[in-house]
Amino acid sequence: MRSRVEESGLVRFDQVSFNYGPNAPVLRDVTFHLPPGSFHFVLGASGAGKSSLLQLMYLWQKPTSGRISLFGRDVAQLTRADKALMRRRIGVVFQDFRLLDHLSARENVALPLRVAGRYTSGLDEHVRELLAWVGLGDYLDALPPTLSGGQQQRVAIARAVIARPSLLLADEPTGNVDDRIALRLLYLFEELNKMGTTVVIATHNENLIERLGHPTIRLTGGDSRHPAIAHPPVLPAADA
Amino acid sequence: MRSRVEESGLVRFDQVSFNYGPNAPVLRDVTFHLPPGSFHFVLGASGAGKSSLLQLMYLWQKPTSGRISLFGRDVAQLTRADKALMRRRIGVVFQDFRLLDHLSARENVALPLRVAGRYTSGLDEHVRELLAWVGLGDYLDALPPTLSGGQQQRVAIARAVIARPSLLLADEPTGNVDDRIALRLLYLFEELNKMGTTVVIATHNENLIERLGHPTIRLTGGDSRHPAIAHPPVLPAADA
Amino acid sequence: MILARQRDVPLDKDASARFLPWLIAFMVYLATLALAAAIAVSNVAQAWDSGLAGKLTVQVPPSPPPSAGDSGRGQTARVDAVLDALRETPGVRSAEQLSQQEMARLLEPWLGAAAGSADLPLPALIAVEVVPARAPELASLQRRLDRAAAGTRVDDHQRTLGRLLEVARTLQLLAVLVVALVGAAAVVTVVFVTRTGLSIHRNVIELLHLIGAQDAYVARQFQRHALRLGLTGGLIGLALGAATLWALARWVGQEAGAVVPELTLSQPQWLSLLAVPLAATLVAMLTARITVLRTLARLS
Amino acid sequence: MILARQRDVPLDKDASARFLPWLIAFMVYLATLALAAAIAVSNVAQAWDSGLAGKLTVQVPPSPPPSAGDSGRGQTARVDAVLDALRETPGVRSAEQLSQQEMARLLEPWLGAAAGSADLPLPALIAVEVVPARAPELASLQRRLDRAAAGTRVDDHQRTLGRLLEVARTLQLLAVLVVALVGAAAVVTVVFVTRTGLSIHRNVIELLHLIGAQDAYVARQFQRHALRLGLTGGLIGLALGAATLWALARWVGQEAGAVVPELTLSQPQWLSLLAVPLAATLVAMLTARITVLRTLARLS
Ligand SMILES: Nc1ncnc2c1ncn2[C@@H]1O[C@H](COP(=O)(O)OP(=O)(O)OP(=O)(O)O)[C@@H](O)[C@H]1O
Ligand SMILES: Nc1ncnc2c1ncn2[C@@H]1O[C@H](COP(=O)(O)OP(=O)(O)OP(=O)(O)O)[C@@H](O)[C@H]1O
Ligand SMILES: [Mg+2]
Ligand SMILES: [Mg+2]
Repeated sequence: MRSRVEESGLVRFDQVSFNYGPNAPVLRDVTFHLPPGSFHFVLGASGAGKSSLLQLMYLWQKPTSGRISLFGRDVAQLTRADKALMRRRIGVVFQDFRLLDHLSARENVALPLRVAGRYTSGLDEHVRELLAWVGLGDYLDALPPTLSGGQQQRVAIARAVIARPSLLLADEPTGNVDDRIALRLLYLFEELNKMGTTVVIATHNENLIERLGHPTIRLTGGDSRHPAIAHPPVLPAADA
Repeated sequence: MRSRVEESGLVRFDQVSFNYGPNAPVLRDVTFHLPPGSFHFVLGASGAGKSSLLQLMYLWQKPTSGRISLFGRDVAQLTRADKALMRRRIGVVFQDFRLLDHLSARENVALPLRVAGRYTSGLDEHVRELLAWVGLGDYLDALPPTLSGGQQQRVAIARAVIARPSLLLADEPTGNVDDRIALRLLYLFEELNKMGTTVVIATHNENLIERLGHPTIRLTGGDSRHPAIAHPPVLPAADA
Repeated sequence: MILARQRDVPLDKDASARFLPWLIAFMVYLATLALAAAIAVSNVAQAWDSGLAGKLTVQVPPSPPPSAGDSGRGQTARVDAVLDALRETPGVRSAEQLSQQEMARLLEPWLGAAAGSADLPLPALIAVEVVPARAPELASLQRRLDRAAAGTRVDDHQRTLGRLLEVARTLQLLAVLVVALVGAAAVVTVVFVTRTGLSIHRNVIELLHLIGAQDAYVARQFQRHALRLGLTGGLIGLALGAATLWALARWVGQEAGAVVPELTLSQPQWLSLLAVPLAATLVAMLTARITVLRTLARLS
Repeated sequence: MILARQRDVPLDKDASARFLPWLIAFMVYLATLALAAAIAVSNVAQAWDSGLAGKLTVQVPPSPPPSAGDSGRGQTARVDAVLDALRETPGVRSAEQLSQQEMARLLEPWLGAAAGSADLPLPALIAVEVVPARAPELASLQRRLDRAAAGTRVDDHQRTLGRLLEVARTLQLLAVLVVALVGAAAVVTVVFVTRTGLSIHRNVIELLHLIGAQDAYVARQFQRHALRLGLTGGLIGLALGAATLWALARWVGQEAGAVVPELTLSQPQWLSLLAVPLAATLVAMLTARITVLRTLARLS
């Protein structure tokens, strides 16, 4: 199986098109493959389809046409149970974090290990180290609603990487932190990548992309086509 | 009243301290005043207290000590009904958007007008123009869950400015869009500002801050104090 | 505009919109049946009470006990003596001897056809009506009648009536208990549904609050929702309850008339059942309003 | 570990955790009472039925009707003739004439003290027991006995019994209807609570799904929650129901024994009431499981 993955790519899109319901297509005839251990940025204007592309990769959406294979297997052939197992090998940083509000930062990060039945108290130390590394050593037991936006984003990143996934998908993972922390987080991704994880990051932060210089997947389309209006339309004031 | 506002500032913090419950203080002895028609950036590391500062301004939190006045009135003296009326003069872009998922983009944007009883069908045209200006002319009737992250953020911005508020507070309003759109959105804020709106924007985007060159409020503290650890702690891989 | 406002909190898409009416209907149904039972039992008790109050039955045995002295007189003379004594008693409105046919009807279940034969030496029964306010004292009446014809006995039915009324009162108590329980359950349900609605839509409520909506504006949305669901459920429950009662009443009239006592309701009583769904609706609305306002008061 | 898993979906902080047990308790309470009523009524009906089944009453009038030919014989002879005829009839197990005392006890409510006097020419009553499987045909028996002593009548109590059983059956039907309704309401409530729980915790469920949790893992959390709440509520309801029944039984025993028929339950019947909360719990758990699995199946 390893060899099949080697030759076809860990992620493989063949003529994949995707649209939500009866709407205009979001992705059209997308074909690419990502070799194991690669590191890619996904670029594109807001609404171009970056998140949709990642959603196809983490099996949240199904392609309208075309074929997607992950880890050498056609995802259309997978049973529900297969998909659950495959998802355990994919770490995802969601654009809207999706933390569980009733679990502490530490419990949120440990969740993928627990769901996979891999959690042992020995790993607790590891969870703590990872949270300290993203700058949340003082917030181990804080609940997400009591964390700042950037802190929540870092918990989400820690959760995505804790189980050393084979594939890491991050959707705008640095939108709520400053460039110093952003670089630190990307360093974490690069470290994982060096150890074999295939990484895909959707981002707008062109600063970072330039600095790291990894190959990019560029999506065109989306809603950048609307013409500008010279002056912003502004109402008369309510008070006076 | 206008003169009282002129002399004391539209927003005035006097020795304001703030902490959540029994925790370490987030803000300590903050004193400043923002004259009507001013434009400020709030800067600070992730967790420094930017969102908390804005929450105090839009009356979501109460200071632990010190005195805040808005529009020349001490907020501690306001009744519930007074506060509701005052909130109608404040437009807020929340860091997590807070759109209503069951209302279309257009209805979300029109909501402040409706709640204030100021909505007339004539304003519908204005709502449409504003959405077109932020690049969502094709998404008037889309529900927020069917919008991309950046699209949602732009709906949130349109909602904050639709009623031409006297005070506009925006929390990381460009975290999910690229620099081109970010500049366009800031242009909208500047336009409003020119017409008299006092603007306060919390952001990490140092690019923008430099380009626009407005005065800044800089918050220190937060969790930038944690020492870096040389190598990110990474677990052995699950598969292989 | 009103329709538009209602949509601010999308309650009509919640599970509650589909389930609450049925839960309310169920409770109103039970309450309607229980209330109808309470009313019917009270009707029966009243019928018994007013049927038997102010009525006495006097038995004159066919022949005097051997110990008595007036063994010479025939039964007719003895009955006449008792009747005279009764009519002289203050407070007695009327006293009539039951005819042979009436006696036969009473005894038929026990004696069969033989009850009709004239030669059966039955005791004479006299139905007495007294003016309730001036009813003669029972013991002294018994003594006087016994003097008029030895062996005569007076029965004021109080023992039987007392027991029946006690049963009726207990049944009523049970019915009222059920109504109270159902009412409590309805309040609990609405509080639960409203709380749940608040937590499902907490973000919507917070946002409305943050953009300057007054508390009443938010409460009104929940209130209307509860009003609508409560009314729908209440009317369904009432309709089902009324149908059940109607079927029961028909059945009682046709088949069980002889065994089951009069269980029908008068028209005003039927109308009073309308109070159940109306009360349910009101309870639902007020509960929703109070719950929402309390929650909002906790937001700064 | 198990405790830790349960917390993945924070159901125990929902409003449902506080309200569902009381709603279930309320329903189990009603179902328990209704079921107890059904059982008690069935007990009474069975008592009547087995008391009267296979029993006939034969009346021999004190003197033959004038048209009959055997006017010479006394009542004793006539009764003996009827008894002989009965004993010769195949399928008759026994035939006994009621004694003077038994007659008096039966007639006392109607005739008063006079019922006891020997000189009252009452019909003789004969209690007959037949072998139910080989019961003689009623019309031919009537004809044969009339020949033995003119005017003799046979009563198999079917008319009275039929009516009483019909009332009993209707009451039972009502009780079963209430139990069914309560059961339906319980299912509706649990489905509602589960759906609501799903929509409150939709984000949690989606996330668990996205990080690779199996459906059963998610369903288990809701299932356990419903199990716990259902059991708590069921036991509260049963306890309250049992207390009410016990109080009623005491009251019936003491006060109303004469009027209200035997309404007590046997021990196994008391135990069978335990089925109500257990059923409620099971229903709650399965409903929750099915609802969750269905919702999950819709996630890709
Ligand atoms: N659930 C949905 N239903 C319908 N349309 C959707 C849905 N999600 C996204 N879209 C539409 O699909 C297009 C692509 O969205 P997507 O979220 O993939 O963009 P994106 O590249 O991630 O943008 P951003 O940078 O703003 O996050 C957008 O036009 C959006 O409106
Ligand atoms: N509701 C809350 N309860 C307790 N602590 C909180 C709460 N909200 C924020 N905090 C804490 O207060 C501090 C400041 O948070 P705040 O959200 O104001 O930061 P911020 O400057 O907006 O950061 P970011 O750039 O990451 O959004 C953080 O340490 C955070 O953990
Ligand atoms: Mg996106
Ligand atoms: Mg913030």
